Formats: sequence, C-alpha cells, structure tokens
Amino acid sequence: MKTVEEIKAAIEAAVPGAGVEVVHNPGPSGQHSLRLDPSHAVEVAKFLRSDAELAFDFLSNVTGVDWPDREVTEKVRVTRPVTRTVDGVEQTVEETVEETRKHVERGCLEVVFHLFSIEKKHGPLVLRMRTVNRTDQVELPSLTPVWRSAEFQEREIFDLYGVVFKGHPDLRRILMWEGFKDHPMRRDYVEPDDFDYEPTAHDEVLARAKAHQAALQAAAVGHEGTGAD
Amino acid sequence: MLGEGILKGLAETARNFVGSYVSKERLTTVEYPEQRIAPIEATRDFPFLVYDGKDWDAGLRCVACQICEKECPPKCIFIEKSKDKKPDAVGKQQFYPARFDIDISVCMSCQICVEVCPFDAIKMNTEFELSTTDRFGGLLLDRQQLAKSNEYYHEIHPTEASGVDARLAAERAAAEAKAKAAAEAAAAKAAAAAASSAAKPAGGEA
Amino acid sequence: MTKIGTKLGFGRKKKPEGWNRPPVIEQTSEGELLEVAMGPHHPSTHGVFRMNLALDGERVIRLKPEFGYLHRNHEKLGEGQSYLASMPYTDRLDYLCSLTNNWAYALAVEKLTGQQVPERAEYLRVILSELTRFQNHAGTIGFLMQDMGCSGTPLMYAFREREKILDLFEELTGSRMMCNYMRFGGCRVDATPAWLDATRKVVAGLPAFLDEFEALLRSNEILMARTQGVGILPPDLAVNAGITGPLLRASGVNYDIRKVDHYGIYDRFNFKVPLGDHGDVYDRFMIRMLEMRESLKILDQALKEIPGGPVVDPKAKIRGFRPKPGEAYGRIESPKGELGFYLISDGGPNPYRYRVRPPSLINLTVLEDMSLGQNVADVVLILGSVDIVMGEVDR
Amino acid sequence: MVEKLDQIFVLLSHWLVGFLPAGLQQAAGIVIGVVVIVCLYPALFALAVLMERKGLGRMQNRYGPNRVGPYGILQPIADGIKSLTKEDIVPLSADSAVHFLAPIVVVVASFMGFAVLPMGRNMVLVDMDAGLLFYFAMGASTELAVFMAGWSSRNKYSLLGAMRAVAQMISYEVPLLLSSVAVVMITGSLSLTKIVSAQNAYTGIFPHWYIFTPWGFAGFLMYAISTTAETNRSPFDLPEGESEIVAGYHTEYSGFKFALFFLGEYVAMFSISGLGTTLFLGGWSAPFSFLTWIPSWIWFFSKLMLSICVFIWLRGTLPRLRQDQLMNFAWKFVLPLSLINLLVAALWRFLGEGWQRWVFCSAILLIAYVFMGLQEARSDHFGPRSYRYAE
Repeated sequence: MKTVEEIKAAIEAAVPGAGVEVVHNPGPSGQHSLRLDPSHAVEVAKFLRSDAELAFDFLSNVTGVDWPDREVTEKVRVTRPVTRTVDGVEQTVEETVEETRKHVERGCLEVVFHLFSIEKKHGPLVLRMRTVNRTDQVELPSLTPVWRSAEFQEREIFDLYGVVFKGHPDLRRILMWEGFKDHPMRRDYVEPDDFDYEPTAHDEVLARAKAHQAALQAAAVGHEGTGAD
Repeated sequence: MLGEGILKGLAETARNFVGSYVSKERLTTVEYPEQRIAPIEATRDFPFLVYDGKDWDAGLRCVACQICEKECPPKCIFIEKSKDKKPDAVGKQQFYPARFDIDISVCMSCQICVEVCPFDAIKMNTEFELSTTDRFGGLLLDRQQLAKSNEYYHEIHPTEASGVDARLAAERAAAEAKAKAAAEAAAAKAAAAAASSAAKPAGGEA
Repeated sequence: MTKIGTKLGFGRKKKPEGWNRPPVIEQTSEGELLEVAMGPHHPSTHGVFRMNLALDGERVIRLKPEFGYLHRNHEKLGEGQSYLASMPYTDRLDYLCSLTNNWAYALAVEKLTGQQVPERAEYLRVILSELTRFQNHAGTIGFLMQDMGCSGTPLMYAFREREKILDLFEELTGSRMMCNYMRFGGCRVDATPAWLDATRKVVAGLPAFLDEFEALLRSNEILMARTQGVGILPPDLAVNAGITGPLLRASGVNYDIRKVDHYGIYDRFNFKVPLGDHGDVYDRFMIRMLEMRESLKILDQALKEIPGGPVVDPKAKIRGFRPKPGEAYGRIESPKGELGFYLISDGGPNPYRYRVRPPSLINLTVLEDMSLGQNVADVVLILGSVDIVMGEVDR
Repeated sequence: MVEKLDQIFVLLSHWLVGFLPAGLQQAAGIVIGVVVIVCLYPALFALAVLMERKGLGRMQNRYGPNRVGPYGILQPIADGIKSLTKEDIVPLSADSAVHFLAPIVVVVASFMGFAVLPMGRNMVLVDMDAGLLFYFAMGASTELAVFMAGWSSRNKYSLLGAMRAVAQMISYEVPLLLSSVAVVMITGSLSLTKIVSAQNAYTGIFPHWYIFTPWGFAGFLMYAISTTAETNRSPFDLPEGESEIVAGYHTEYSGFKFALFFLGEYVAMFSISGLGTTLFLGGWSAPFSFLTWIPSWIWFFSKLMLSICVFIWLRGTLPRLRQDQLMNFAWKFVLPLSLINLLVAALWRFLGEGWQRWVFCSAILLIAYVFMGLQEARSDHFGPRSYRYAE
C-alpha cells in the first residue's frame, strides 16, 4: 500500500483544495492518519473508493472520539529586555525567562474512519474529521452514501457522541431510546442518579440513588403540603 | 431430489436414537444432583482468601494493599485497611484487612484479582453451590467466609498451589537469607563498631 | 348468572379505547399493510432484538431493526478502567466466542505497545480460536435449523460437540464461556501436555460429527427449498455495506482476514477459503459447514507443530501497564466477521478511547435489503443466517 | 378363551348394560362407549406426550423428562396439574366468548371422529354406512375452531397463524379425501367396518392390507403427508411455527385452555392415524395369519401408536416448510399424484388378477412420482450445489 503521504498527494491531485493533513501516530503501530476537511470529505471519500490503485471499497470501522476543552499549561521561554544594574552601571540585557502560560484549547468531536480494500487487500487507511466545537457546530458530512457500512455506525456516533451527520438517510438514536437527552460517550457525561440501580452493599451508586429518592420524596411531601393549602 | 435427503436425515436421527442408549459419547448429559462430573482442576468461580496455619484470622496472607480492589473490573471487592499492624504467619509485622468483603452477586469470576495479587493471598474457589434466599446479605461474603486454609487450596488446585508454595518458600528463603545477611552485616558492623569503639578508649588509654 | 359469565371471562371489563381498531397501518394500492413488531421477546430474534415489519399478507414490505435493549456502554466501561480490566468484559461481547474476542483485544493492545508474542502462545491462540470458530459455526447452524423448525435436533448435536470443546476450554482457562485467557503479550497459563492430548482426541472426533451433520442436513429437500434463493446478498452490496465473515464469503467475495492480514501465525497453515456463488441462506449455511472442515485442518497442523517455550512475553507487565501515547486498530477474523478494536492511548493506565467494531451490528446493515419481498418465515431464516449475538450488537 | 379376550370390552359392556331395563339398554351402551373413548384417549394423549418428549430427547441425545416418578412417567400428570393451576389469561381486547369456545370446539370436533372408527372386532361405537363421510365432516370442523381461536385473540401472530392454518387445512383436505377415495373405490363401501373386513384376509401368511398394493402404498404416502399437514405436525407445523409466529393461533391461550388445544391436537392425531390404520393398514387385523390369536384391539392400538412414533420421528428430523411451498406441495404435487392414484386404483380394479397389473400400476405411479418430483425441484430452482475454494 502507498504511504499516507503518497495518498495525501494523490487526493490533493484528484480533489483540488481538499485540505488533507497527515496526523502522525507516535505509537509503534504506525497507523498514521489523514485529517480531512469536512467540506470536501465526500468527494475525497468517493475518490478513495473509486481510484483504481487505492480502491478502498470497504469501510470497516467508524467511530467517534471526544476531545473536551482542556486547559493547557505550558512553559514558554521568553526572551525580553531587562534593565539591570551590573557593576554599578545600568544596562539593558536580553534575558530568557521561563513563564507559565495557560490557555483553553477548544475541544471538538472527532470521527475516525478505518478503510480497507477488499479488492487490493490492503489497509488500513485512517481518516479523521473534526467538528468545530462540541456544542453547537457538531455537523459533519455523512459518508453513508459512499459506504453503506457507515449507516449504523454513524447512527451510533450520533447517539453516543452527538455528531450530526449531514446526508445520512436515517439519523436516529440507535442504542439509547428515543427521547434520551444526553450523549453518554462524551467524557463530561454525568450519569443520572435516578436509574434503576442494582443495589450492592457498598456501592456509591446506592448512596446516590438513596439521596435521589429522599429528594424526590421530600419534593412530593412539599407538593402535597401546598396542595392541602 | 426425490426425498432421499429426507430419508437420509431420518436414518441419522434413528441412528442417534439408538446410539443414545448404547454409547456414552452421545448422551453427554450428567444428571446433576446424583451424578457429578469429575472436578476440573483449572475451574474457577469466586475468589477466596488463603490463610496459612490453623487460625484463619492470624494466618491471612492478605496485607490489605488494595491492589485487587483497584483492579477489580466490576468493583466487587471492598477492603478496609487496618490501622495497626500485626504479625503474619511468619511473624513479620504487617497491615491486615480490617474488613474484606466480596459481593459475589457482582463478581464476574475473571480472576484478575488473583493475577494482580503480589502476595498470593487471593485465589479462585471451585465451590459453585452458593444459592441463597437472601439476595443481598447472603451473597456478600465477609472476611471469615472468604478465608480458606492453604490445605483447602491444595485440595482444589493441587498443581497451582504447590507452585505457589514453592515460590513463596523460595521468596521466604531469599528474604530470610537476605535478612540473615543483613543481620550478619549489621552484626559485623556493630561488632566492628564495638571493636573500634572498644579500641578507641583502649587507644585513649594508651 | 352474570357472576358465572364473569368467571368464564365474558364481558368482564370495559374494553380499552380503540380496541376494535383493525391492525392496519396503511392502505396501499395493493391492499392493507399489517405492522408486526417481531421482538424484543420473540422466540427467534436471538436475544432482545426487534424488527418492525410492515407486511402485505406475509410478504415483507419494510423492515426496521431496533436494538439497544442490551446496551451497557461497554466502550465507556473500557475507558474507565485499566487495559487489563477490559479483558474479561470482552468475553461478554460475543459470549459464544470469548476467546476470539480476547485475541482481538490482545492484538490491538499489542499493536499499540509493540509487544511480541511467544511462539507457543501464538499456537495456543490459533488452536483456541479455531475451536471457538468450530463451536460457533456448529451452534449457528443449529440455531438456523431451530429457526427453520427442526425442533432442536441439529442444535442438540451441535451442542453435544460444543460441550466437548467447552470442557477443553474449562480445563485450560478455568471457565467454559467467559475464558478471559489471553493477555497482552501471550496467554495467561500454559497448556499441559495432557490438555494437548485431550484436544487432539476431541479434534480427531469432530470430522465424524461433521459427517453426521451433513448427512442430516446437507441434502435435505425441505432445507434446500427453504434456503436456496432466500435472502440473496449481492457481492457489491456486501462489500459496500461492510459485511464480513461467512456472510461476505457466501456472496462470493474472497476476503478472509486470516489470509489477508496473516495476523498471529496464520501464514504457516495450509487452509482454503470456501466461497459461495449465490449469496443466499443455503450458501451461508454451507460456507459455515465447509469452514468448520478448514478449521479442523488448521487445528490438525497447529496441534502437530506446537513448539515448547514460554506462553507470555517475560517483559509483559500485569500491574502498572501504561502504553505510550498513540493509537492502534487491531482486527481479527472472528467467527462472526471482522472483529476490531480501536484504542487510543494518552499514556495513562486507562485507554483514552476504547472502541469495538462489532461484526454482528454491521452485518445487520443489510438485513432489510435481504428481507424485502420475502416471507415472514424467511426473515427469521435470514436473521439466523446473519449470525448475531446481541451482546455484541448492543454492547 | 382367545375369542373371549378379543371381545372382552364388548362382553363387558353387554354385561354392564344387562343390569338396566331393556328400553335404556341401547342408549346406555352408547353412553358407556362414549365414556370409554373420552377417558381412553386423554390417557393415550398422556402416554403420547411422554413418548414424544422421551423419543425426541433420545433422538437429540438427551434423556428427556426423567424426574417426575420412575423414568419420568408421571411427567404428563405434572404437566396437567401445572396447566390446571396456571392463570387463565384472556386478552382485554379479545372477543372473550369466541376465545372461550374455540378450545372446546377443537376438542369436541376431534373426539367426534372416534364414533365411527372400528377399534377392534365389533368394537365400533356407531357402525355408520357413510362412516368415512361422517369422519371427514367432523374432521373439517376443527378448522373452524382454529380460525375462531386466531381471530378472537386479536393478536397479529394469532391471526397469521389462523390464516395459515385454514389455508393449509383446507388445501390438504383435498388430497386426504382423494387418497381415501381410492380405498372406497376398491372396497365399494364407505363403511369403515366393511373396509377393515375387506382387508382381513391372508395369502399364505401375508395379509391383504391395501398398503401392500401399488395404489395403496402411494395412497398411504399421500394420506400420511396430508395427515401430517392436517394435524399441524412438523414439517407442516406452520400454523404454530414457534420460530416465526410465536405460537400461531394459540399464542394468547394459557393454562387449561392451552392444554385443551394441546389435547385436541393429539386427539386429532390419534383419530386420523386410526383412520389411516383402518383404510390402509388393515385396521384391527393381525399382520400375519399366525398372529390372529392376539386380540384385535391390541393390533389396532399398536398400529396407532406406531404411527404416532412416525410422527415423532418426522418431527425430530425435519425442518418446516414455508407457506407458499406448502401450498405448492399440496396443489402441485400431492393432489395430482392422488388423482393419478385414483386412476391407478381404477385400473387395478379392472385389470384383473395377475402380475401384469402390479408392474403396470407401479410403473405409472413411479414415473409420475419421479417426473413430478423433479418438476417440483426445477420450478423452485433448488438442488445440490458445489463450492469453490480460494487459497
């Protein structure tokens, strides 16, 4: 199989302005990936599927990854002029100072595709796409029209991560029930404390559930009280 | 195409019908309460705590390091570490589990606790007739219920147990040797120090 | 009088609103459609699975699968605990083939860390996963026949052999189904020579079972009439929809990950990949039948050649296992299809992302395509021939 | 003595009736007969259920029930007690009157057939001249009951099951009748006692059963196929195909009503096997001339139980057909063959004695069978396949 760099070149030749980036994988698996620009993703996907040499006709795995907002603390070496008295003479000296800077890196939802070729028997080619943020701009183009195998997996990502796939024929929740609000696979998901727990003697779930029931009961009593009035 | 496949199938079921009366190979069912299959050595179901010697409380190998509690995938182990130390089977001062509960209604018999235990203190039992009418209390085994003697361990997993014993003995011997060496070294040092201190005043006197 | 009437069950309660509404959902030019919810508690949906069918007579006009009844967020669990602690949970994905699940996960982690697996462990893995494949295929055919109304006879024969294989598993791994046997960089315990001999004995007895199974089923006219030409899956659709495993090969696509990836040591064994030409239920049944014979071939070779040595990489760590940052996708040919694990490590003790690519779920993508225009009775067969385990579909 | 043993039930009945005044004697005789039948067949039902469970178990390499009583023989009693003590659930939206009546109609209709079956020499409740006709009339009314059950339950599976059942039973009624007509043609009588006595003769030691003639053999096969379909037994158990439509028309029945359906199914199986025995297997006549000393009713019931065993054997082996295939099989295969069989029976009658008619009749039937069997396979495009391998 071609290397990711070669594939990148091929894509850029075929789809002008595709905006493909190589993402290096530091681990020993050597599965480097290509990050696609969502606006050209479908064209790139079509190219990858139909190109005679690449022939990625089999989309094996589609999955989401949640990258929450995170505070990055980095130490930066800054060089700045300092006025200082050296040997009784005031001088301006360039000095390197270490400074800690904090900034919040905006999180995003990422979708990862693993492609193989059944015809050429090579792979995997890893593709990634990122949403703009994790809250309101979570739309990505659906690759289901190109590879049917994405159908259920994209539904699953929609269900568990909340990525909205544009162009998906039937985007509904798949594992959670209709009417469920949250996206459980996100890293900041908080489990509700009112589910039917399986009580075990030492479980913190039990404590939480008890607290929840007590709160409910208190609320009910309060409600009754107002009703009597 | 004219029913010979069906006839073949009928012959096959007839053969099995007769075969189930003739051959033990075919009729694999064991009629459980009366008959039992021979115990398989590697079988595992729920964990127990091994103790050495006669007294279960004193002999528990567990030192409440809580690694198993941390590693347990379904989080069914609950350990409270003791505040004080008491001598273990060989007389070394150790922490001990003031409380050690396993909720076997949650346990999934994966034996990861056994693998991560550095002290060979927790092992898998083969006792499976554990049904109880008490859903919560009856399935929460405490320290005493979990404690089983090393002899029992030898009985259910003989090969594994002798391996563990050999390893422990080797470790103990090594530790003893080390301790002995250390003690000897200390003694030698002390002796040397004593000698030198003895020499000093002597020298002073001289 | 009224009292007796009530006792017998006449006119006792007020009927609910709309009780006499005919069970019709829509009118079409051809007639009325009947909506039937097959499942979640239906005898042959292989677990809690539901198909919303729209029927014209008994012909299927629409089929929408619904799942999630067994959802326990396996992937979230995996992200909240150490790498090793996920291993016993993989047993519970496809609970019929815990050993192949173990292998897939171990393979993905080994790709993530670059660990090497000792020779003997590789052989043991092959032996165990081929035994798993055998018992899974035998069971699947049994269940398929059960769906066809065989009153359990083939299933019981399959289970009789499965029993022997599970006994082997128990003897080696300590558990019959939830084996939790493979470790990153090898296997948990070594097989004794006695175990290997027992395995050889069992494997030597399996061809007789296959002959019996074939005599019972292969040329049965009713079976052929029921399955041939039913649930046809064209190869191009199969590839596009990511179908893997026996389902794909029954459609005539030559793709077996054992042959393509040569993971483990599969390149050392001499075996063939049976392919179907029609892609119908009969082909899927026969492909599984033939794959069992090929598995026996691999088993014979592996049991003959298995070398001595350690079964686990001596450098492998049980406690304090922290892979370097990176990601890996490892996949194997599980009995159901391509089972993949995708892991992202951030250097911590827990995986940052732990993803299972479940073959059962993705193979269901084409369920509707295969079932349209078929009979209700065929839908059951088609579902049975896909071979799903809900533990894996819902995760 | 042999004679006495053969007629023991008849004599017993006469003896009992003898205590009553002459005017009541005939009625009392019938009542006794009815009571005996109504008690005997449920007992046989219990036995058959046990046999089925044990036999299926052994075919599947299991023990079958063996916990209740020695060798599990009390299992049917335990089952009966269980079904009596279970809650009887009627769906809220069901048509409760029809829902209630359906199991009763099934059982009653199934029992009616026994009125005309000769269960031994002189052991027939009503020796009707048109016995066969009466039998089929009664047998057909179980269809009504099945449809009542399916319709009244207001369950989609029940409805599908009922539709299947009615279609299937009506379709298979035709070949069932036609294959019996061949017997009527040869015997020249619709009376079942006459049909049995026509077969109760021997050449050497071998009996003159109709199954040992070409037309009789073919007729028996057709009859057996139709019977299996008529009683909803595997491989024709589509109306209750549990893997497809849960339990078909009795999905919404529980407790004793379900047990009644179960009973009705088995009683129908007994009566239709009894009829088959009467028509083709010589009824109560002994299989060899030197065995005639064994009481006739023993022969009848052993043949009956033997055919039940065949039912069980089939159930343990075969998968189920599909609805359209079932219909095709009825109308395109069984029906034409039954018609040809009628022709063959006529030929048999008019060709006279001699080996020619054996060869001629067998040849016609064999050719027809092979031709139509292959035709069937060709029209459905099925057959054995071979597979290719990739390296």
